[in-house]
Amino acid sequence: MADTVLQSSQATQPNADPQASSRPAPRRLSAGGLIDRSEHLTFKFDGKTFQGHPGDTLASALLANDVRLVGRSFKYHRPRGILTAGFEEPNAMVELREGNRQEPNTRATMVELYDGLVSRSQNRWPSLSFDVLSVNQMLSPILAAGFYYKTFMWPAAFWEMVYEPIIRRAAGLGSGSREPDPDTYEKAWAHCDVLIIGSGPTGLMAALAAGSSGARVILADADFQPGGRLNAEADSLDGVASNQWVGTTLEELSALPNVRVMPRTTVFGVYDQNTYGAVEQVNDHRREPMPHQPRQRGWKIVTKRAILATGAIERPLVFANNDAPGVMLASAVRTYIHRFGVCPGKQAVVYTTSDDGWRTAQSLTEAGADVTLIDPRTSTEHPTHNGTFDVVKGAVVEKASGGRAVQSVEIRQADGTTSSIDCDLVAVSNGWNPTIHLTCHLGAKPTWDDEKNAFLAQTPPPGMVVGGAAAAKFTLTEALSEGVRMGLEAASSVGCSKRLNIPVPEVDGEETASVTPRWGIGSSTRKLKGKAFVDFQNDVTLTDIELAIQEGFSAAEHVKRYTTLGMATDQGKTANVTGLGVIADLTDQPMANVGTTVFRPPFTPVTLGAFVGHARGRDFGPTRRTPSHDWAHEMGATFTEAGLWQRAQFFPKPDETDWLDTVAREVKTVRSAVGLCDVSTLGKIDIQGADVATFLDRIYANTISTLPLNKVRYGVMLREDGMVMDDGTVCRLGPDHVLVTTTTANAGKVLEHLDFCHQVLWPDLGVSIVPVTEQWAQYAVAGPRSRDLLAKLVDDPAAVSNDALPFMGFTTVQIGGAEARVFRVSFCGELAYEIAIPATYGDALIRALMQAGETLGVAPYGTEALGVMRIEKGHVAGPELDGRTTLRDLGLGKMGAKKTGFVGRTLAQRPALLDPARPILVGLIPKDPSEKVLAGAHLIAVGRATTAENDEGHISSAAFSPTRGHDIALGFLARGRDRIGQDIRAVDPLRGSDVTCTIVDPVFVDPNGEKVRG
Amino acid sequence: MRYSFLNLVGQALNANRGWQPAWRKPEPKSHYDVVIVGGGGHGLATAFYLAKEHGISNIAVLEKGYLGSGNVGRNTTLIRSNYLLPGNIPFYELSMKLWEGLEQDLNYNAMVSQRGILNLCHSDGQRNAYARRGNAMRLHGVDAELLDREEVRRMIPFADFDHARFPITGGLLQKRGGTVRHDAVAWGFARAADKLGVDIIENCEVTGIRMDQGYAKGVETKRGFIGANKIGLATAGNTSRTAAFAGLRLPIESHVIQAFVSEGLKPLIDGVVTYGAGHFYVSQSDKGGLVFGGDIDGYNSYAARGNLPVVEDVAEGALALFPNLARLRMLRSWGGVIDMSMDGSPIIDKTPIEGLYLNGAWNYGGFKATPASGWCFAHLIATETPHKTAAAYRLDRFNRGAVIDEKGSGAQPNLH
Amino acid sequence: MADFVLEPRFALTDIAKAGRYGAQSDAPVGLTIQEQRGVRILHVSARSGHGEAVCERLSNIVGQRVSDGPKATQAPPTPQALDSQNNFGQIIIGVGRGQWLCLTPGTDVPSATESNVDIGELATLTDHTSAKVILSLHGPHVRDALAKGCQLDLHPSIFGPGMAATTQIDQIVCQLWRLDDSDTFQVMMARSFSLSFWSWLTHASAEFGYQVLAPRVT
Amino acid sequence: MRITCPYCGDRDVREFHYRGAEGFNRPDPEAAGGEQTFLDYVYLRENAAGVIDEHWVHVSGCRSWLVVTRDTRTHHIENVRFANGDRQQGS
Ligand SMILES: Cc1cc2nc3c(=O)[nH]c(=O)nc-3n(C[C@H](O)[C@H](O)[C@H](O)COP(=O)(O)OP(=O)(O)OC[C@H]3O[C@@H](n4cnc5c(N)ncnc54)[C@H](O)[C@@H]3O)c2cc1C
Ligand SMILES: NC(=O)c1ccc[n+]([C@@H]2O[C@H](COP(=O)([O-])OP(=O)(O)OC[C@H]3O[C@@H](n4cnc5c(N)ncnc54)[C@H](O)[C@@H]3O)[C@@H](O)[C@H]2O)c1
Ligand SMILES: Cc1cc2nc3c(=O)[nH]c(=O)nc-3n(C[C@H](O)[C@H](O)[C@H](O)COP(=O)(O)O)c2cc1C
Ligand SMILES: [Zn+2]
Repeated sequence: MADTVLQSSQATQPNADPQASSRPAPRRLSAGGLIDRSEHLTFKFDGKTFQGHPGDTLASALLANDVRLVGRSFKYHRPRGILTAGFEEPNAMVELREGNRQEPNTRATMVELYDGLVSRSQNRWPSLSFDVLSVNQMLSPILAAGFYYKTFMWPAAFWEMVYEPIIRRAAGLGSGSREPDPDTYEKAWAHCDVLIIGSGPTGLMAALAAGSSGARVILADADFQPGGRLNAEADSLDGVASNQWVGTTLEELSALPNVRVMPRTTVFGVYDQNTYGAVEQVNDHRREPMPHQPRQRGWKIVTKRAILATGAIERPLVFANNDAPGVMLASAVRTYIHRFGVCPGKQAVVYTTSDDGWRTAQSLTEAGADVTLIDPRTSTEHPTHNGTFDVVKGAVVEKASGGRAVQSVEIRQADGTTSSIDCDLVAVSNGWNPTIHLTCHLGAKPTWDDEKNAFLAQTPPPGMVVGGAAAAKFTLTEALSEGVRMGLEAASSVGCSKRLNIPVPEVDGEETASVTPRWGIGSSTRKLKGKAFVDFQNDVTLTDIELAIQEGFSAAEHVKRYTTLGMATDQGKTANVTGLGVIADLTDQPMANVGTTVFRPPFTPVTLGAFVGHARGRDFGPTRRTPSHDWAHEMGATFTEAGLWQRAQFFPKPDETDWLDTVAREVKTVRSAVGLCDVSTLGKIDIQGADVATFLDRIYANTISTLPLNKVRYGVMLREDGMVMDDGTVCRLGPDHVLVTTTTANAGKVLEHLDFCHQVLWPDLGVSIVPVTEQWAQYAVAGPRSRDLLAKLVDDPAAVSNDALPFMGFTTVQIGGAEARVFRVSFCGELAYEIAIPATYGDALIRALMQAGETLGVAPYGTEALGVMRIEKGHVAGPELDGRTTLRDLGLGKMGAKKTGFVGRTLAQRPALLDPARPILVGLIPKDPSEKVLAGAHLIAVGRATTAENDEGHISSAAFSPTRGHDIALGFLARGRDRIGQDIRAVDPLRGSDVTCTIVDPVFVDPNGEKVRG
Repeated sequence: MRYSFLNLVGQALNANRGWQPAWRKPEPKSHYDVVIVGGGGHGLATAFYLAKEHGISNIAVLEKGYLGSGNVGRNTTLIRSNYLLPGNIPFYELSMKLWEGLEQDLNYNAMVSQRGILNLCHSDGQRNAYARRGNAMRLHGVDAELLDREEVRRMIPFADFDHARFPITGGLLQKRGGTVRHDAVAWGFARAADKLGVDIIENCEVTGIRMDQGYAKGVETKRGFIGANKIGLATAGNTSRTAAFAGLRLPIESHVIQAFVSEGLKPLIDGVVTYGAGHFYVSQSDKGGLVFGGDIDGYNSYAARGNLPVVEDVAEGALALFPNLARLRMLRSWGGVIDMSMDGSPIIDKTPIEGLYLNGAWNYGGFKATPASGWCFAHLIATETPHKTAAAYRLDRFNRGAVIDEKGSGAQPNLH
Repeated sequence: MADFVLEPRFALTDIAKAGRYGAQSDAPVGLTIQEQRGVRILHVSARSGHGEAVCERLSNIVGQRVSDGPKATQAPPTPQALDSQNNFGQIIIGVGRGQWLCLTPGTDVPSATESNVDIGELATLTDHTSAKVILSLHGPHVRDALAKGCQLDLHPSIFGPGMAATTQIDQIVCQLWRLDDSDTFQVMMARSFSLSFWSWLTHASAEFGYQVLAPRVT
Repeated sequence: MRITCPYCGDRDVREFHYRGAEGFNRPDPEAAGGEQTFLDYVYLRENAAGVIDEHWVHVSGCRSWLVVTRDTRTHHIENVRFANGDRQQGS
């Protein structure tokens, strides 16, 4: 790597000059890495234009251009740079894209660079380099952990008015868009034998081993470039540079049809029974998604085995001003050098408690930087090195200095002497934390391993094994051989043991991975020479943790909650364990006792779009259409939803401007001529079998077994607790054959109830329950001329005469070559029929009815008119059947009164349900017919105060009755049946209405039911 | 030391050296007048009001984990008193009133923030139901407003008014509703109770109830036996398990409910908004995260974590209401174990066992109840009679048929 | 009025228009979608204790062993069906314990009551002819498209020929089955949902490029 | 969570509806003294933290009611069987 020296020594500040394109990026190395130097990508950061290459991330491209200040911190608005090269990034978050695609809090380290990318820094005003709220730093002794719990209490009203708005405005990082997201999302399912999470050496070898054994493998990696650390190091495998070895291995994998490699796919969560949630960033590396493709795809992966090969996250070190731009994880420094061909500093200090830092020092010198390595360890053997950098052992870095970028560090030697070293980069390494977040999603707690100095997954979820760096097997050789072993084991555990010889590649050179982690600063934080950050993103300092402990918040979970340690968008990936170490130090406990806080999904933040996929806007969920939907549409219907169904609400004529006029006309048509209503949406259940009658007698409150052949009966079913569940009709089609109808909304619920009763409660009853809603188009033909209309259509008009088909009768007829069922039932209270015909003919039938009815004055009517007429007739519906009403409440107390043995009978007899003061269904009419009665109003006696004590009931349904010429209402009123004829007030303080009504019987038209029988 | 701005400044000048632990960490005594099992919001509030209102201070609150590890520390922090049924409204309104003075009472800023709660409706039927509810509230002297579509639009202009599957037709607004900082409720009550002499004992799981001739005499714990004249159970989510120590079976199932927080954003949503055509409600925390939730997972669970169907369902509700949130990222999801009762309403009552008192069945809505629950439970324990606002929350209501079923879904807890 | 005839109207009339859609490229279409019309559908529910007998009777009808399970059993195809990709003979699909759907092609005028299956004493019968929409899907990306809404593992080693399932596809309950080892899936859903299903399916298929064929009337 | 329906096979929980540890051994409410037993049956639950039997229905599949034996602490499912034993669903 000797040829990779800095291209340009003068760090020119890039500007908005579009010609900048030709200027080489100042920190880009001339060779090396997985970037394509032949192609240039132009992008913007804070309005300035820069260039990068395919293969870059936004972070690497910014670093290449020597942009080091990229954001401001959450609380103190401190300048921040790029700390990492991966998903653990706490600092370098930008607002990506613009307008309706604006995406706040996007980690620059995870953004794959594309041409035309636009990004902005966050949480600063007026600009990144000059930020007014950085004065918060000066107030920091006041803004210490939990300060807000101790103040802002007086005066109470000031919280919402003054204090909170200020706090709210200051909080948050980026801003989201307020416009709808123009991109689409998708969800998909995948299945495999072995899911491998992470495609570093461990994952690649596992995939090769399991795949060659014949198992169905999915290898997912969050990165766009598979390979993990292999891309970031200068290792060689079998004599080949590691990043080239990755390429060859991927080719081998692509030759296996049973292996699916999914780059840009983050496994974010583990759920029960081996379900893994993952999100694939299908098009995030483009300015806009490709046509017909989603932006992201949310995957649910169901697997038999999972191999967690997620690697490890390096730990930073804590010292004063350790957050200055230019302080970077030692491993990230290597990533930038080897993967991206960017040397992030010329004069570097490597501060390390682990051997890993030594590798960084080596890489930096090879990349042309001057390096001083500081390692506090004195007792351990240090790795060998080629002597190209200075080494200071037994020393610590106490403080970094520099405003918008680090300029020097102050170090303290073991003997107490201090000195300062100028630098533009501080590479830090404090050992590694295995990436075991996913192992905890089902509730397991990791345990501390004193030897590895790491938390390890003790009880991963069923079916999961952990390997490589994620299992603290930190050397490459271990990673490779673990991968092979786990891949083979997983495959054979699912019955794939086509065991091929999978050789473990030879690693050149010896790796060591020893670490003596250093959590705090080894003394009271009050000696600090500046802020020392543990959680960069949430600005949690050592002092904050110390104060929390002082105030009794010393449990790990309390420290988290009191200081917000680990609660930022990075979820403390670089902070948590350090924080736990600090607690252990300050409370003098072993790390094992401190434990961890809880890791929860998602592993990294996931867009809501990826959870929703296609189900957005009007596709929120499926809808249902009746067979004559198109006809209704042609007739100008307005549709409304009922239990997913699109139902015609009314059919306005061109000259009708107020929908109430339309409804009034439709009602009048039915009451004076004939109307047609699509009732196909009613639930229809076909029940057959020897025990049908017994079964339905147990289901319905009223008796069904006595229902004669070809007759229809109204029926009500209760829940076990005595409340009414649903109502509908029962028609006896044969001795052992009935057809049951349900309300539209409850069709599913009733079917489930019937199945439960049959399969769970009374499995010995011989019935077969088959939903047939879909088979039948059904139309109400209602009005005094309905019989005339039917007679015009049916092959045999005599079949629908009053004698042949009396009220509540049933028959089958032939219409236009199809067989139809005719039920003489009436919801609206007129002479009426419902005709059911196989759905395929529904459209033709309604058109034929319309045509045949033209001379009779026929018109279609919708759910609104239906609703008005059912109130006029006093039929109960949804607002009355709200799950809190009994038969008695609905005025149906006589139903089932003498019957026993049906569901709900016993509990309906509980004393409170029989209390005579319990509201009961009544009708209500405004005394002044010009007044409006509102559903939702409460009922209060005339002369009583409008208070809760005097509340005697409420109005459930109300409408203007075109037939009566005034408003009518149904309501529930205490002792209502005894108060018929008296007055009551319908009080609606919400809408300022108070209408005196007369209490009446809840049937407003044709109380004796003469019309229906006519 | 009192919490105040002055002391905050004073301490800042003194490197914050003077702050004391918010509550002591005492060793359990062998006997207390009252032992409260469960160091959640309700248990701590009960102890506080017993000490403050009833002069009983020889009290221990026993918590199996860290203080606030239960639902008080993991809920979506909504407070409201916009209930429908007369059994509920006065109680939740008492709670609202107590919230309104709580911070001064506790000398702790719990960030009681009455930024309003808006329940959206999407059909005429729903609007009528909201009208009924809003009118019931008004009759009880509780604030409520019925908004039309345009009034809603002014509050949340970026909601989907024009392309939605279920267009917004209006909403029920309770301006006094809002949010409270969850952890601060636990810590504030703990600190205030501690000041009045209450022993708060963490990491002290109760494993049994010692009975003697029908009397509850004390509790077995992981830290030994602790005697008590009276024992109050306030173990939300685990009520069936602790009651089983005394042989009781309850009308409760334990379920998991999930909650979610997004990445921090600059202010987007001011109050609380509840979608009416799906399961989704949201508020924005003072830190900028959108805190949201939806339905319960729907099966019995003590696992305190949920599964993907509800995550997706909630996200679908979110985008149906706010199409701009598709790019919003969910930061964290978690679960809590809650008591779901047979009518969806709580229980505050004596048990058939002398000396054993029960507070539970808070479903997904007991956070808002915290102060009133403590107030009424303390009243019951101290006076042996139910507080008048909690008189409907008796155990025998199921046998009597006097259920309080706001949703009307009957004896199936997962439907409430 | 006996002299007029009601004309059938299918749920996807005017929706499923023949043509090529979605991603356009020179590559072969990812997926071909064709509606199957004119299939008589009968629900057979074994009477108590007669499950085995019904299996036997059904086996006789199709000349293949019919079991009480989620399987699609097909009578050997008729000669005229043989030349078609989506041959569609008499098919029996298990949809629940003791429950089958019998699909008989070539019946474009469904009838509510009569049946050509003589098992009335062993089972109850219900006509579903009008209740369902059947789509036949085939092509190299059929599994990829289905995976966007169907949670089943459709890998050939798992969901092979003769397999059937009742499952939810994009929240819509469907029957899904395979008859032979061509990459053809038949999917059947309730008529009222078919438009929503269509919208989902075409959305899911768009990235692969799909073609719609004119409905096939058996 | 996934449940293996004995008819349909392994399916995601989305296809099922939950009823709970309820519906087992429905007592006769109209038997002498049966009312209290019945109230207990409707309203009281063991609600154990551990392995329980509970009713689910495969609503988006074969419509079978199932008895699922599941650990409420871990969601681990030990066993799934038809609620009506080896009877068929039909008449
Ligand atoms: C995700 C979620 C969202 C919610 N959202 C809202 C909302 O927006 N608004 C609202 O009003 N309500 C909400 N709730 C409900 C509310 O949080 C609870 O009803 C309420 O917190 C319960 O009272 P608590 O605070 O006393 O419970 P908890 O805090 O759960 O207290 C009970 C305590 O008992 C302890 N305990 C249990 N067993 C034992 C034992 N054997 N020994 C010792 N201690 C024991 C537990 O560890 C726990 O700390 C939500 C709940 C959840 C889970
Ligand atoms: N010497 C040391 O101290 C030391 C320490 C740590 C690691 N290492 C080196 O790191 C390598 C370890 O190999 P490895 O394969 O175990 O890990 P790795 O770090 O090489 O690969 C892990 C991969 O997992 C991916 N990943 C993580 N979480 C993911 C998720 N939730 N979803 C999808 N992808 C995810 C990452 O993007 C990464 O590509 C070896 O080369 C080893 O030498 C060395
Ligand atoms: C109102 C509220 C807001 C929260 N905001 C955050 C947050 O911003 N960041 C975070 O990591 N967790 C947040 N959490 C979740 C907690 O981290 C934690 O998951 C939750 O309290 C449950 O505890 P557990 O996950 O330890 O079981 C929040 C929780 C609540 C109740
Ligand atoms: Zn099934």
